Amino acid sequence: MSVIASDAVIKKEAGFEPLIVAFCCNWCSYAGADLAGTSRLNYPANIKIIRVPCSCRVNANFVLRAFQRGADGVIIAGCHPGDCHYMTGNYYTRRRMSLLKNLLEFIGIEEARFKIDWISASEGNKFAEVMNDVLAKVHQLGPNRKLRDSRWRR
Amino acid sequence: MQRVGVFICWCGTNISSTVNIEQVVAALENIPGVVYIKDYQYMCSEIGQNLVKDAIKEQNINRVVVASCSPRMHEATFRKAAAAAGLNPYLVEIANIREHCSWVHKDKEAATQKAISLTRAAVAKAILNEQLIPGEVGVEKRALVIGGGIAGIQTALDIAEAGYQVDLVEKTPSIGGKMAQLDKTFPTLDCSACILTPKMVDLALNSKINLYSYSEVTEVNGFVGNFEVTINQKARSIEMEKCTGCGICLAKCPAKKALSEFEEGLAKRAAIYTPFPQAVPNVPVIDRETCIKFVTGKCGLCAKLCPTGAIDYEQKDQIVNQKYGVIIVATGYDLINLDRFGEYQYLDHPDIITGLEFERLVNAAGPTGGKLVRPSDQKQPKKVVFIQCVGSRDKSERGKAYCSKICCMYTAKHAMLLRDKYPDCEAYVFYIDVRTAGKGFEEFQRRAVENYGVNYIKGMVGKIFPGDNQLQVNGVDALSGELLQLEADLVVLAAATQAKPEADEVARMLSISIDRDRFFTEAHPKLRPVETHCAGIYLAGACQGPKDIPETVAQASAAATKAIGVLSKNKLVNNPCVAKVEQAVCSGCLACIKICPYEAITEQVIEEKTRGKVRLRRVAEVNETLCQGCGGCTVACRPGAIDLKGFSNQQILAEVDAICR
Amino acid sequence: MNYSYYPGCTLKTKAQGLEACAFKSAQVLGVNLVEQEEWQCCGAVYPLAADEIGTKLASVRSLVAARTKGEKLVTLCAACHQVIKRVNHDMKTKEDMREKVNNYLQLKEDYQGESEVIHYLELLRDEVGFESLAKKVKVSLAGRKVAAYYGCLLLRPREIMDFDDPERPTILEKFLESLGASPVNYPYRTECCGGYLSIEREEVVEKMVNKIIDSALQQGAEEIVTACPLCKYNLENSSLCQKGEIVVSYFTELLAESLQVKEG
Amino acid sequence: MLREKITPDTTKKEIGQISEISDEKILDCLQCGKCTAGCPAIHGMDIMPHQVIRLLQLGQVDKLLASTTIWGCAACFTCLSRCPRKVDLSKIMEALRLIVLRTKGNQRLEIDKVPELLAKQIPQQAIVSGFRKYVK
Repeated sequence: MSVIASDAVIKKEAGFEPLIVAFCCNWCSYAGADLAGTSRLNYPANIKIIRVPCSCRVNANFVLRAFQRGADGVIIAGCHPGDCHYMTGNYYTRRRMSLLKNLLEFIGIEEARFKIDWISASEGNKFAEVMNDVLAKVHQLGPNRKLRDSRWRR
Repeated sequence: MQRVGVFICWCGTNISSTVNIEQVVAALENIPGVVYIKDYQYMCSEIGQNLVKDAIKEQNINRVVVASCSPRMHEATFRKAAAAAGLNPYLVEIANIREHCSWVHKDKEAATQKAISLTRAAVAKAILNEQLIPGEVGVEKRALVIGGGIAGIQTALDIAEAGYQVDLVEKTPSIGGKMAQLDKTFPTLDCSACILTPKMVDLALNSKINLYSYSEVTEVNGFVGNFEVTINQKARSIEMEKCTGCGICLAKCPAKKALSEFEEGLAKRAAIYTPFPQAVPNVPVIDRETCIKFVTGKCGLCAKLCPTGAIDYEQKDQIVNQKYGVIIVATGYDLINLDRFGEYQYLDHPDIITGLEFERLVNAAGPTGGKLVRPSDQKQPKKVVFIQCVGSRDKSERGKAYCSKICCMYTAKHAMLLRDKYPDCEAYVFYIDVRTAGKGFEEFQRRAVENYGVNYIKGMVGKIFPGDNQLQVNGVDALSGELLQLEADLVVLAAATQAKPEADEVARMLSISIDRDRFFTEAHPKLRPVETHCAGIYLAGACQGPKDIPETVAQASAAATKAIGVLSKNKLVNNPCVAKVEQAVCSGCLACIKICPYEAITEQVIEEKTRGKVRLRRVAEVNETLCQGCGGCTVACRPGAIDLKGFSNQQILAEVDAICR
Repeated sequence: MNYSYYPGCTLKTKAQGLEACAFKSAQVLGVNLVEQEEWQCCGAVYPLAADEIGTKLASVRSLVAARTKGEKLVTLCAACHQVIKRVNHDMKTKEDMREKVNNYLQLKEDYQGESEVIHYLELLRDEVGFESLAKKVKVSLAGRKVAAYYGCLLLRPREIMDFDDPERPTILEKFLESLGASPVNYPYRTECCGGYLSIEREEVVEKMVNKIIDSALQQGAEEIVTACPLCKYNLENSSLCQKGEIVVSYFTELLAESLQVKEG
Repeated sequence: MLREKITPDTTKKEIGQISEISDEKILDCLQCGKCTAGCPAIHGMDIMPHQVIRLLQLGQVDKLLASTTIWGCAACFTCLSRCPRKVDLSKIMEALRLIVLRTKGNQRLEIDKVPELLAKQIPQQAIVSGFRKYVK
């Protein structure tokens, strides 16, 4: 139900269509997104997924680049702590990205724009929920202007 | 110059009903590098694959992008097709426009735009794809089976039959598992022990199979073909080689107070015991918590009586280290704890029992010699009430949301056995739905109703009120709307099945995933039902979800086949998407070494000529056979010297740019 | 130790015995119950409708007063306990209601369910401890076969009340044991007495309570204790009770008796 | 026996009201009957508790509004505490009662009756409950 509801909210405020880049680890979150697909759980099309082998493959540069090139929100999704396919990868993600979160906060990027979450291959529901949730929050915040490269027009 | 061919799949109407294919084609035409675009109804079909192959040959394309379903579904298919046409398979990229697009979006315009964006990202990545050549590793030709129930036994026998060595690790003193406890099996009513024990003996006698009973796997490292496993053989306090299984010790042991695990607590056992007479191995074990010798230091009767001197009170746990090519997990299931179902009085009244306890009570080898009597007064019951779905299909905190699958059938079996043996005893079954999907199952259950006169009542029991001599069962017949009150002598609860409590630990040890009910997750719910996401680790039996015996055995054989597939190879192809070090850029800080969970990165000293002088410099080096390609090191590398093949920094940035355009 | 005490309507009228005994016993046990200054009636039944907020405000006011004093809020009547505990749970978990209530009450600091609500029995179990209670018993109730009657409101819903296992509770039995009495286990001890149905449907209540008393009698009970004034009324109104088959009293009456503070 | 016509919008308004007031999910119910089997106040009801939900699933609110069941529920929460689907039937009963009570002229307890009740030594708690449950 919440899925449909948030879809409606977003349509009401026409004009701003946020762009959200989601980095998903191949083993859990990407599979979770696949499951959301096979279960036909709706979430808005504003979310675009990039597949990485493990969430620890995500470099802070990738996140910054996304913001720079006009993304309004970035999500990093990995296996639940303790469940990493590569044993410890998501622990690195957790530490690295909490540092990046601090940096982003310092330079004035709203907290809700950058989300790190753990979504397992069986959590298609959670995948759709997290995507909807981030999108709803980013939508409230409006476009990301802070880090955007002005030469880069979307 | 990169020449990209883009292949867009309609997936019947799965994609094309939401994504406007024409629009996608039109949008892609303008992308530099794209020289060929083709759309087709089923790209994964032979015709579709031929479209890819032909284009590689005729259009001279050297990068392939397929916009279709998830790469987890058909990446391998299209890589194979490309390879068949002479293109390095790692030059293929997939854009997931089904699971991540057409299936989750309703708005056609938005979905079409997203499909374009995803395909564009795939093109951007594909342009930067490089030819990759996988390395090879050897295969340890030995399988490890964890769990010695019917699933583990069947898997081990099948693998041994194919000629490979198998080690089977069983936690309890004997193999046999839950099936050994059962009386008869549905839907044929053949005796469980009669069909299981021969298999147990086969296993014991098979020279290819090595059994570690009363043992547990404590550590697993490595990867497919080369798992390194540590097994802890718990101290049995008996020397296995010396014991002849004569049983004198069991008979004479003075400590006979412990409840028998095998008899579900319905009988007592000695401190030195074999779980049941047909146990394999037929060697007892001393329960050190109840043994008088271990508790007080005085006794030692068994050691005095043992004709071969097999008793060893000083025995210690032994650690075994062994290498395996594959691992099969067959750890089974448990029944839920009924503590929180107070309305059924299970903990408070002896005549309210679980289905598994009923199996023991009607088993000829059970504590009553197969005579069904009430545990409270040893009298034969005249009215038995069976309650199904005790904790199954229950999404409250005390139950399990899923259907336990076996209860409908075993309850029908119980009621039928009861009516067969004691025609004067009435049987009532409370159910929510009767589920009999399985060969011969529906006929079986109907036989219980039509031929054996079992009274099926659609409805549940509110509460059981124990009376002086009988149990007052308050229920309802939901169909007629009649409130029922039954004076039962015995109540049998079909308690829900659940994953083993140690499932989390096993999953962590093996790096395989578990679902929200803590059952192990298969790689694909339909197409890869016995594989896990971890290559070389397979699942058999109820550890993956509730299953009956036929299903368990089928899955066990399937898992064995998958395992044999690996064991039969001399070399395994590695994933070529591994890390590589640009040594010219590497500063030799070696931060990457600490990150790597596989110890795949080592220090290397290289010779370098600068201004005519030869200097030695420390750099990192990646062992490609050990590297699993997580990419964690690439982020840790300060100078940016390490990159991940197949997921390079440039490639991911190109994807980001393409999406954010 | 100081506790805020919420009495409720019935304890000031029909159920004065329940309160008086609780107070006298508390003194002996070193527990200082301080009655809240401006308590309002909780409404006796928890409003089950999601769209009702006004009827929950009285409870919130008491909860806020307890927060101000930094004390746990102790209840004695099972109905009040259910109402206040559930309203507190709502304030903790239901964002929508929390917002509306706080908007209306205009407190200095928003109330978010910070107070802890405990029943007098929980106070005895968790704060005093049944073991130390047993040590303070002056007149043991040894030999008295007492059936504990729980009723509904303390036990259910399990997740919110968090009082005891709703199907196999033990707190009253342990309480009775600590006074030296022999608790009688009977299966109807958690079945409903009919509650407020006695207003319009006495015949239904009559059947319900008779089953309870009958079950207690069968197990050899000589008296029944309860924590709820309405349970006591319904039980006493039953034909079995009217015939004098059994007596019903409040648990605090037995407590005061064994601590020798009941009279005077 | 009369054949009931089931049309999607017959009693839509009430069903919507019931979900809103109760905040419970009617479709979660599997019709196992556990609520009915354990209901201690069942003998004062003409429609069984599990049938209440079934009728709601079929959209037949009118029968329920006229039933004695909704006034026979003592809100003891026995059904909720055992329900395998976590449906709080007491909230649904409350919603049904409220639909009746919130309509003018449907009050079930008059102030004049209070002295009579007090004379019976009924505790105040019950009278207050009565005003909450039978009057709006």
